[in-house]
Amino acid sequence: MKLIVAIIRPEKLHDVLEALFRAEVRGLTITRAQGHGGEMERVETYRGTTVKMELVDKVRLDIGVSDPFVDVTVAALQRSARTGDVGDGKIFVLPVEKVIRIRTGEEDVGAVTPVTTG
Amino acid sequence: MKLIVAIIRPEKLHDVLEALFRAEVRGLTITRAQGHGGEMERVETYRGTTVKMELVDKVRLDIGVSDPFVDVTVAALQRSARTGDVGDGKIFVLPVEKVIRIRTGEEDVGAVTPVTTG
Amino acid sequence: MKLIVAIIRPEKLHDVLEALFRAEVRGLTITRAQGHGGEMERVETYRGTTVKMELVDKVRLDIGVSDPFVDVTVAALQRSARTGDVGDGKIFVLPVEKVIRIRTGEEDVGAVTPVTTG
Amino acid sequence: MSLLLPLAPTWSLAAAVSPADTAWMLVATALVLLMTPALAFFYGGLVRAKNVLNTMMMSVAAMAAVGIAWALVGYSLAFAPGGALVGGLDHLFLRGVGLDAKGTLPHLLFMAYQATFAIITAALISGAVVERIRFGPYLAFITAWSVVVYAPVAHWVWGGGWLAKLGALDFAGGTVVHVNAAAAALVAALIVGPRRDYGRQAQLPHNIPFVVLGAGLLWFGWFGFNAGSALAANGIAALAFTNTLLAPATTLLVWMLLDQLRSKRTTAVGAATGVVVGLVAITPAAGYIGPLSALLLGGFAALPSYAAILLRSRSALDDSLDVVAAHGIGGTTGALLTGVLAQAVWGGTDGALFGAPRQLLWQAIGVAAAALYSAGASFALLKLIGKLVPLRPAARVEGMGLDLQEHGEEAYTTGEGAILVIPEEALPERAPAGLPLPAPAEGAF
Amino acid sequence: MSLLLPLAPTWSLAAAVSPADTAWMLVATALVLLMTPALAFFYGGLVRAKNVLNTMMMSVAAMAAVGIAWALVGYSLAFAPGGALVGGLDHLFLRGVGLDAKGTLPHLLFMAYQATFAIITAALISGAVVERIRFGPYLAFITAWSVVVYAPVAHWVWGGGWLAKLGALDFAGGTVVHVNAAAAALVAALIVGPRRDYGRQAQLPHNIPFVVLGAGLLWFGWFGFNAGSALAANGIAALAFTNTLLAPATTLLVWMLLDQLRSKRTTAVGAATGVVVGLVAITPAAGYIGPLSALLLGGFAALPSYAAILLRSRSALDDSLDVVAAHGIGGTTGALLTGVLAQAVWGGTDGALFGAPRQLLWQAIGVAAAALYSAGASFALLKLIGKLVPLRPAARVEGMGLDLQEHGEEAYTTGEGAILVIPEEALPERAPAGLPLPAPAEGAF
Amino acid sequence: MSLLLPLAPTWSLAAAVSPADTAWMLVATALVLLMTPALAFFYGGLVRAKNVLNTMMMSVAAMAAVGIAWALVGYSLAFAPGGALVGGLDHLFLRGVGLDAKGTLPHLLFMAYQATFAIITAALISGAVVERIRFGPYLAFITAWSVVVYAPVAHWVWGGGWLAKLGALDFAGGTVVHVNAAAAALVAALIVGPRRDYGRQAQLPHNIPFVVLGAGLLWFGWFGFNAGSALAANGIAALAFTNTLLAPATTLLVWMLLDQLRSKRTTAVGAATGVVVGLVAITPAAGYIGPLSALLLGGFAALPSYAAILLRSRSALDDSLDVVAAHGIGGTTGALLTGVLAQAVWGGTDGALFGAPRQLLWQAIGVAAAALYSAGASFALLKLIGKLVPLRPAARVEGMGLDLQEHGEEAYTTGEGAILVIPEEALPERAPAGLPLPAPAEGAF
Ligand SMILES: Nc1ncnc2c1ncn2[C@@H]1O[C@H](COP(=O)(O)OP(=O)(O)O)[C@@H](O)[C@H]1O
Ligand SMILES: Nc1ncnc2c1ncn2[C@@H]1O[C@H](COP(=O)(O)OP(=O)(O)O)[C@@H](O)[C@H]1O
Ligand SMILES: Nc1ncnc2c1ncn2[C@@H]1O[C@H](COP(=O)(O)OP(=O)(O)O)[C@@H](O)[C@H]1O
Repeated sequence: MKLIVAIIRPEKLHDVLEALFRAEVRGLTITRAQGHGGEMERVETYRGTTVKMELVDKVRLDIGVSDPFVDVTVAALQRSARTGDVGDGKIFVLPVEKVIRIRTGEEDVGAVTPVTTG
Repeated sequence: MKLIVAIIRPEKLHDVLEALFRAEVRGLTITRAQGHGGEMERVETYRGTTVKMELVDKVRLDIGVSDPFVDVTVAALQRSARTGDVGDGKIFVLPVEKVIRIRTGEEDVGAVTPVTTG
Repeated sequence: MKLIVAIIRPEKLHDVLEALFRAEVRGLTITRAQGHGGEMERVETYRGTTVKMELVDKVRLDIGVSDPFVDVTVAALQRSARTGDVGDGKIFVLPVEKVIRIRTGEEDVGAVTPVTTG
Repeated sequence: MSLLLPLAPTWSLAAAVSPADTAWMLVATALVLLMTPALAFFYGGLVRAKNVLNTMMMSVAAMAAVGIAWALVGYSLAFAPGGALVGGLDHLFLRGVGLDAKGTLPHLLFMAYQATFAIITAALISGAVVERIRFGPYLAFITAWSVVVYAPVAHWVWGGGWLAKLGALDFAGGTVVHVNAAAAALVAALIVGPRRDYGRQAQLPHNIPFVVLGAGLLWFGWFGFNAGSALAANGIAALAFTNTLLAPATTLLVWMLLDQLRSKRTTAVGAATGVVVGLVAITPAAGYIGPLSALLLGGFAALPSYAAILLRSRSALDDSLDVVAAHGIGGTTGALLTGVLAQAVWGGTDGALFGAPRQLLWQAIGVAAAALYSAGASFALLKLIGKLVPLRPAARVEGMGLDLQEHGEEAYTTGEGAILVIPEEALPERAPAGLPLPAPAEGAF
Repeated sequence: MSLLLPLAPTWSLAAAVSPADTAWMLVATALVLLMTPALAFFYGGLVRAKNVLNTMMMSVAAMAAVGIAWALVGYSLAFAPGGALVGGLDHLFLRGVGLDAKGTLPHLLFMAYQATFAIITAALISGAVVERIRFGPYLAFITAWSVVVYAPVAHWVWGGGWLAKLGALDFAGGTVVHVNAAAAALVAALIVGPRRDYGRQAQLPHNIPFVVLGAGLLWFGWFGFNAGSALAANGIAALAFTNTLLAPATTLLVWMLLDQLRSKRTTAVGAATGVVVGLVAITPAAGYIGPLSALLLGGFAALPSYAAILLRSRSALDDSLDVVAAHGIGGTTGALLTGVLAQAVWGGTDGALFGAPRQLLWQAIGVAAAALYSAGASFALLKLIGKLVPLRPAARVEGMGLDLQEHGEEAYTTGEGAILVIPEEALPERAPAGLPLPAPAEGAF
Repeated sequence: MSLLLPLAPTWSLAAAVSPADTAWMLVATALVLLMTPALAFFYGGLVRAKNVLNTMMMSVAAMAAVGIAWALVGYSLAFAPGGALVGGLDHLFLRGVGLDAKGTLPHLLFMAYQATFAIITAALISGAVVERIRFGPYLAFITAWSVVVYAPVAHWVWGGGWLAKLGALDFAGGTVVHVNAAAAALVAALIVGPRRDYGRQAQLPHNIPFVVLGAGLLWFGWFGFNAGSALAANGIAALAFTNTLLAPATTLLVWMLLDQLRSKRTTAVGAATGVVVGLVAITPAAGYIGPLSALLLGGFAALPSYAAILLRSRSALDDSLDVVAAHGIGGTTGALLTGVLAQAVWGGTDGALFGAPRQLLWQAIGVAAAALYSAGASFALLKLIGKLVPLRPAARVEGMGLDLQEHGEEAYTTGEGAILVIPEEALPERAPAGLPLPAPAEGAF
């Protein structure tokens, strides 16, 4: 099992979700984040004060996948999150020792295959 | 040392915190998140536009624990976060190489045992 | 490659960013979080209701670094985030299997060295 | 046309209409109407984010349903010539309500002014049952209530009914509006029952600046409420206005002191509450007592309401936004103190302090009668509605928040993860402009 | 001084100024001005957080640019004695506009009242092009439009122009304000083109309480708009006021029912929209029809606008905040129904239902003329401006949101990650107090 | 009762009260009172989220403390017959302030109108010391200041004091309100010292829409402030009203241009600031100059305040929300330009441009006298209070934000992680309803 952590542009979230769903990756958790990297800094002005915004809004995705799914997931992410401009973000693949589905107690692969109800 | 990442329902946070405290797990960090899994999708309407909300509000807990605490923590989480309906969330157990308490520089087990002041 | 996860006080973020930049660590992602540890609890009152706030605002930093950078990063974090009072936070060092820069597909060390444009 | 014709008016502009009084009452009416959106913010800020739209809609919808019911039926029951208990049907469907003078005002304007009172009174009730009552039954209840309860009680006091004859003083509605609404609120809170997580989990206000905004706009609008109740731009209006400035000032000051004594913190929610309590308390007295008495009345009125909030929050009664403590206790305090502090020399009759202790009794009778009738009728109405449809949503809906289930919306969205649903039904008459969208370029022309 | 002197006034305070009418119109003018910030919130809540400041500034800036243009030029073109199509230049630069009476009001007050109409009308247009038009060209457009389009059309109806002569009824601006602005909005939406993600991605309102606040304040201000259009504190004002209370109430009720029927949810955005549609629809009719007719008109007016919103959102027309559906369709419905429901006995002339079917034709002519002229002139103005400067920002800017690029700000910030930029330029004249900061201790004195 | 009786009024309703003037001044008073909650939003949006409640409470509490102090003492010191420097004690505790006419208004209404001025003036000061002064000492300071400084200065200009005799013009309070408050603000900022992170860390506004809301409501309320200062519904009121519409329009336009020139962005915070500066600058001139002069005055007034904000933000002076730049510099510019642009023909006396250069001197003397007295007395008051209690909270408290420590609340909460504290103290008198909660079922009845 792996946990894939991707940092992407918020305006790309829509495309990324679509690409993941098409790649049959249906379980994920997102968090709003802010990033700093090589992007151009934004300058803002509040009355007399000028500030440089070092942080840019990003979205973070946490996706638990079984090992065979790692490559398709990463590929889907890379394809859909890319604009080519600096600031597209990163993908981290972390090792996971155990995944548990809270509802059933199922572990690992069983835990990350969603049961669709809708 | 392990890092336990749990994704739960926000309305269960209260119960989960209580269960964790009772299990003597007192150090943790939470983040507001949104998840997609097998839950029923919500439909919302804004003027003429109808949208399907693919994401549901969740809370993410990050809990650093020493190895002997992993099982009690996971058990406490599973018990307290469960409703039985689809959408209860997941628990990931990640390996950790090192934990440091910023205040003292203590490492690992020492770093995750809180000193109560209140 | 490692992923360094640090939980710090929000009011220290400014200093921490400065310290990291000075240590040549320029890529990172932050998330607003709330923590529970040994800090004194805050009491708030809303009309007749008195509540204890178990959670304190924190900021979480996720920093992907190559192995040689782990120590300087941790050191910079520890120096700059410390106040000496309970509640300064923790640093977790997690193993990473792979890092990918979305824009270029570069992996690992290449992926975490920012290209500055600003 | 047959509906409209018989109502065609036959007056000429009466000489008795005073332009100056009309000028003031046009504004006063607008001010009182503004109190309902203000209440939407006062209440909306106090609930959790998942219920804010539902809470606001409980006030907004009153402007529609109660406003219409008032024009069609309620006004006649309150103000058409009638008996001791209820007005007649002469003004049903606004018959005979035109531009000729009622007092010194165009009759329609008087009707509109009173309509804004009916609306805000009904909306006040919502505070007791927020976060857990279904929207439809709620709206049915307050609309029926405005006709069955509010209109007759208004008739008792202002329409020449038995309380007016008895001599009970209620300048701008301490009894008619506040005690009346609070009694209904109490019954509604009991029948609907507490929120499922009441007393187990902290239910905190999600946006206190909204509460402050609501209180600020309420104070502003309340000048129309109290000074407008003089129905003229005269000295009594000026007196009522000044008292509406001074009394809440002392209530606010005392409230902050009480907060400070109790918890060493002067809370902003407390300050906003104190302002409202002061406004409620001065309402029945505004045109009857002097300004120094208003300062006293305001300061004193903080005590019982403050205590009531402390007690309520330790009790099993989930009067969620303390309608009983603020409006019921506050209105009662004000009504009784009116009977103590009223002075003939300021435009009322003398109260207990000025030689007429009996006035206090008339005041108590007024409060008790309004409270009992409102409570009884509200009980009957809610039981009736509860027989027809469930009053409460499922536990799951209550947990998710009523905004989603009852209104299909979230108050604050980022749009992340929202997928546009392309409507399947074809739209033949507009097919060319229909979907799939031909992504139009800039400068389509 | 040479600029100011020739304009020095030479009147004495005319006996014909009515203090009571002045009192009411002072307030009415303030109320109408408040509608522009109210619109900023109504519109601002409906857009995404990254564009809220831009959207609000589109209204706020109108108070500056259009207000000044009106005082200097527009007022004269609308209200100075002139021909059938446009007023004269006698009041250019406010010449001859002083404190003597125009009707029963100080002339300046009449000018100020009309200025607030010009401002809100121009600001209404912004709803069609939010989230994607550059701020400068937008401001240039609405300012020019207020002079070239709004002023003449106001002259047609209220300044003694051809529509007034024809007998078209427009009490407070159904045609002059709402149809007029909506036609410009339609053209602007077409020329500017849709938002780049329109129809692909959900664009949800970021703060619905703000929408409710805007609608509440709009309703409040609209009493000044409609009842103020009587230009006096008289029965007609009272009638217009009451109708402005009743008509939106039924629109709101019907809108909630339609929402309920369609999606089983009564949305708060829908309620706010319904209120505005009702206010728009009653505007041309307010002082001409009876209150029961107003209830009917309000209820009926919900239908076409509701349908129009459904159609629009399925079409390629990105009239982002539905200016056409709410103001164009709503204003047209109101203008036509005015021709049906007007009654001489209430102060207008009789409409189709009361024996004068021809009135309906005059109404239709009024709507069509205003819409066509406004659309044509807006097209020309936007094309012209588009030739000089680009109307739209780069795709990247549109993606990031216009607040950042056009205004250099974010609406909601925590300040995290914001680094103070120390200005390099020295400030010689204030060097001692200048930087670097000598971190002053508490109690510097 | 012994307290109330001697004050019992003995007048009959004087014939001299004008209903029309009363109608207008009732509204004007309500409008000025609304400015204080408006200020709470203007200031509250500009601070960080952790201090928004504290900042709002600084305005809200002024409505209590200063309002009461004014009624009891301040009004008499300002407006009771007295000497050149301060009024007498005849109206102490509102003695002799009843419903008979003061001018053409009920005396009480005049008192209430002036009370709203005292409140907003005191609240303005808070902008200089937000985010770091303890609430108690702040409230003590502004309350004492309103009696010791505001009341006498108001007497100088409006109560028949020495500036009135000298002939200094101040229509609605450029000197009495704005310069006066700004001088106190400057001294307070210096004595309290800068925020601990001032100049090191960016301190950004947490909610700019709130700032826009505040500015919009301030503009709305300011019509009551300026046009109400005519104390009648007449031509002067109309003139003051129109000028209050036009002058801020040009200030806003020029401000946007300056923003554009400096940073290529027209900021929304800047626009809101520009509106306020324009309103401040026209205040002393509103009823004395013509509308074209108002356009000029407004445009010109942008320049010094804009420059002052730039300088201040590069200096060590933490006048956090630029009270000095907006109200001090803006008020001074307005007061001086009044001396230049005033025209007898519009209702004032002639200014420098119209043949009376000396007027400029009287204006300068007025500004200097108010500023010096206010600064000196504020210094003394703050030093005195600082001797008794600390003015500033501990560094830790300042870091956490004052909302938590001073008010025990957070402005925006989700309630996550909040644990209900069950009060240990038993509540014997209500034991049955007390805790532990017997989780009442739905339909408890
Ligand atoms: N070393 C890192 N650790 C964690 N997050 C990072 C790291 N480097 C970059 N990021 C995240 O990725 C985003 C984009 O990175 P950046 O270097 O600006 O662009 P690119 O990847 O296109 O070169 C940043 O805003 C930040 O959120
Ligand atoms: N593979 C995954 N990776 C990360 N988070 C997941 C994953 N699958 C589910 N989640 C999170 O868990 C939540 C509940 O999952 P879901 O599959 O809907 O329910 P259940 O676990 O009860 O079957 C989701 O909303 C999402 O936040
Ligand atoms: N075991 C843990 N796992 C995750 N986060 C933790 C853990 N312990 C503490 N934290 C985070 O660190 C913060 C500070 O920890 P605390 O124990 O209060 O202080 P200190 O580290 O100074 O002893 C907490 O608020 C929480 O966010």
